[in-house]
Amino acid sequence: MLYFENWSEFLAMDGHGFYVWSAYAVGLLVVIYNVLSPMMAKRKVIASIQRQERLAKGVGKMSSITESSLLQDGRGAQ
Amino acid sequence: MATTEQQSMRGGAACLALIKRDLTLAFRSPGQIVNPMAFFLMVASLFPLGIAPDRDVLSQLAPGIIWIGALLSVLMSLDSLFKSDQDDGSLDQLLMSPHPLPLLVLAKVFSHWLTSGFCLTIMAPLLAIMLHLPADAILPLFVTLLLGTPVLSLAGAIGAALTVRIQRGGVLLTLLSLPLYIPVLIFATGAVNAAAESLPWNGHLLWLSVFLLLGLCLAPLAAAGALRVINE
Amino acid sequence: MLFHNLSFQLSPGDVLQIEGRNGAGKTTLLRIIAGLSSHARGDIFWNDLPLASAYADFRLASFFLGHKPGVKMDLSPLENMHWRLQLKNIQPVESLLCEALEQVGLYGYEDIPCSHLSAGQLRRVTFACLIASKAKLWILDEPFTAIDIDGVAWLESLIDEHATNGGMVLITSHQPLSDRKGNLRKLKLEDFAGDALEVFDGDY
Amino acid sequence: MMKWTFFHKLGSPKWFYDISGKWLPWLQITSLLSLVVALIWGLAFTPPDYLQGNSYRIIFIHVPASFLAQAIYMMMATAAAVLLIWRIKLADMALKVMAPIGASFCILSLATGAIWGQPTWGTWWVWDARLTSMLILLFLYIGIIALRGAIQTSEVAAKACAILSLVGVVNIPIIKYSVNWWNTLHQGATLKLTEKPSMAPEMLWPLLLSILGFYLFFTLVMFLRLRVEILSREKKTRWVKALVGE
Repeated sequence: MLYFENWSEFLAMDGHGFYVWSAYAVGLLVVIYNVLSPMMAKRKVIASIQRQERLAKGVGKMSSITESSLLQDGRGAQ
Repeated sequence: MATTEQQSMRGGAACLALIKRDLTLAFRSPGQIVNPMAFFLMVASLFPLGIAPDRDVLSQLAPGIIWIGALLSVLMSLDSLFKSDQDDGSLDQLLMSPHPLPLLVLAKVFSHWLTSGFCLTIMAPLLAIMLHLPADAILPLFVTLLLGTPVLSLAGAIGAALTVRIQRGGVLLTLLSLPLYIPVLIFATGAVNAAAESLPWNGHLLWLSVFLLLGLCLAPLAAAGALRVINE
Repeated sequence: MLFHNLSFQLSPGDVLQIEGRNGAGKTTLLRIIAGLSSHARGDIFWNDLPLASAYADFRLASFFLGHKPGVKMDLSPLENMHWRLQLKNIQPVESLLCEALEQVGLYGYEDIPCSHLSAGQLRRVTFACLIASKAKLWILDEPFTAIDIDGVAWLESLIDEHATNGGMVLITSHQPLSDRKGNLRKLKLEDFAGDALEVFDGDY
Repeated sequence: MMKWTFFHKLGSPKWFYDISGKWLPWLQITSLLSLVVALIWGLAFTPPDYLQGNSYRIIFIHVPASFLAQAIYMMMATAAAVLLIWRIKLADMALKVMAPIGASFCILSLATGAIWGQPTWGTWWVWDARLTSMLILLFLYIGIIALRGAIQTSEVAAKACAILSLVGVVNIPIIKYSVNWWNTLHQGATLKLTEKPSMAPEMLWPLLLSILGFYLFFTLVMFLRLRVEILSREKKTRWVKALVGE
């Protein structure tokens, strides 16, 4: 069933290999972009919500100095 | 205070007033009319300098040059369609008028067409001669421009309405209107090219008039909807 | 949420002054009532018809005066009034227009391009449109800006006169209005303030 | 306004968040599986095309990407209509989220089309009717994304983009027809890029599987983005704070 005998012929695809593989490379790039960008956006949103929560909770108890250090950690954690 | 019993709604009078207002405004500041025409002339005279001055090259490119020049100059003058009203607050009055907004938008687009598209159409035969367009293609050029430029104004009005509150909205306006311009460009230049090779070109005209009718019905509705949404 | 569960009734002869600090949402409220903005949840009725179905009559009978004068700079006051009144479905009569302009103190300025007029005079052109439009409901957003002292007094008397012949006025202003005719009501937006400073979210 | 409660419940962001949470794992597995199988099958197991040789294998990405680019725009138009008629906020989130995905597939379709043009016609870009209308579709996508970015208040931006996508969707058939007409006029019927129905069955099956894989992948990515959009828009609500707050 396998059309190509060996690996090197599969890569070369008798001359058209470059085009086929570059097309698939672009395809891979688009897939990666579409998978990665929501993940990064999700991390950013969660970080901002957590910071919003910490600010809301933190304002009551902690003094401002520790709170600002918390802010730094919040940003560092991103 | 006479209570307003069922007054006869004089939408037409309001449109005429709007058109009269826009035309007087255009003539009060001549730049509004002369700018598109000057731009059109400049674009048309750049091409021979950029490509080649000899006859056969130019005569083949002439329809495309003239039509793209007209399209760009209409686009350039579209920016001020709603923006001037937005800046001095008269757009709110337009929205607060009892008359249907699409009708008023149609009036504004008509006056914009008169001051831009129509003048370009009048100028085009002159440029056609300048670009060695074959003689029997000048009439089709004039007719396609006459039918096509209103569609440019109508389709552009939607983009203008969407970008009315965006400061540097010029480029975005072009980006939004171009896809709507492409069919008109294709059929118009197709007609002129067909006429240049003395082939029948009435089929293209039919399509152009289809676009015109489609634009006349749908564009004011979309532009009015956009204006209401943008001004919330 | 700028404000919530706010409601009031305006009947002929009423003058309602909406007060609030900057950013309390005065202009937003006026634009919602005028039908220019549809952010709100809740209903507005005009002659006990939901506004959504009575737009034409509502706009025939109302006049919205915003922050910007709504006047074309290159045109003269007369020309401006022509198109403004036509928009309100009123056939402008030359003598009436001149009379309205005279009433607002712009006698002699009828044919001068508005670009030569001062900000106060521009607002007077809008007042002339207001008078000539014979609208029942006046929605005035900070009408007193750029108006001199006697102008303010004149405008107050105009509002009272409009209210006594059965008109309604909705006005936002920082200046305390003198309650001569006893039909002035005040509405402080702070009593209805929402929790977060965000234009209240639209529908579902 | 429609008052069917189930319809509005369908539109509630929280309900969608929970439902999509359950579907995510299944989507991930099925889309990964179908994509990998389809591409391996198409790349390694099908015989080359008698005319184009092996370069036709690009079809297994080009066709699904083109299908998806157009299908996504249609979905955006329906979301726009739902937003304007029933004012369901979820529809606006979907509209905002689908635009970049559609644009990325549009670019993929253009890139693979151009790459495929090189071995078959010897030039990178060929003004073939399908490639040109795909280019114009890309303009429409960029227009929507740019308009979304240009307007600050999200309520106004939502409705503006809805109107623009509806105007765009009316325009797509017109563009298709006029580009086809223009293309046939100028070059005569150049070799169409893809003659799907007349393909040999052993080429057709991997293609169909690849199309299915792409659609599943699209749904997966859209759910992912939509969930993030819901979190960011509903960050003031209790359920989001509870969900994220710990």
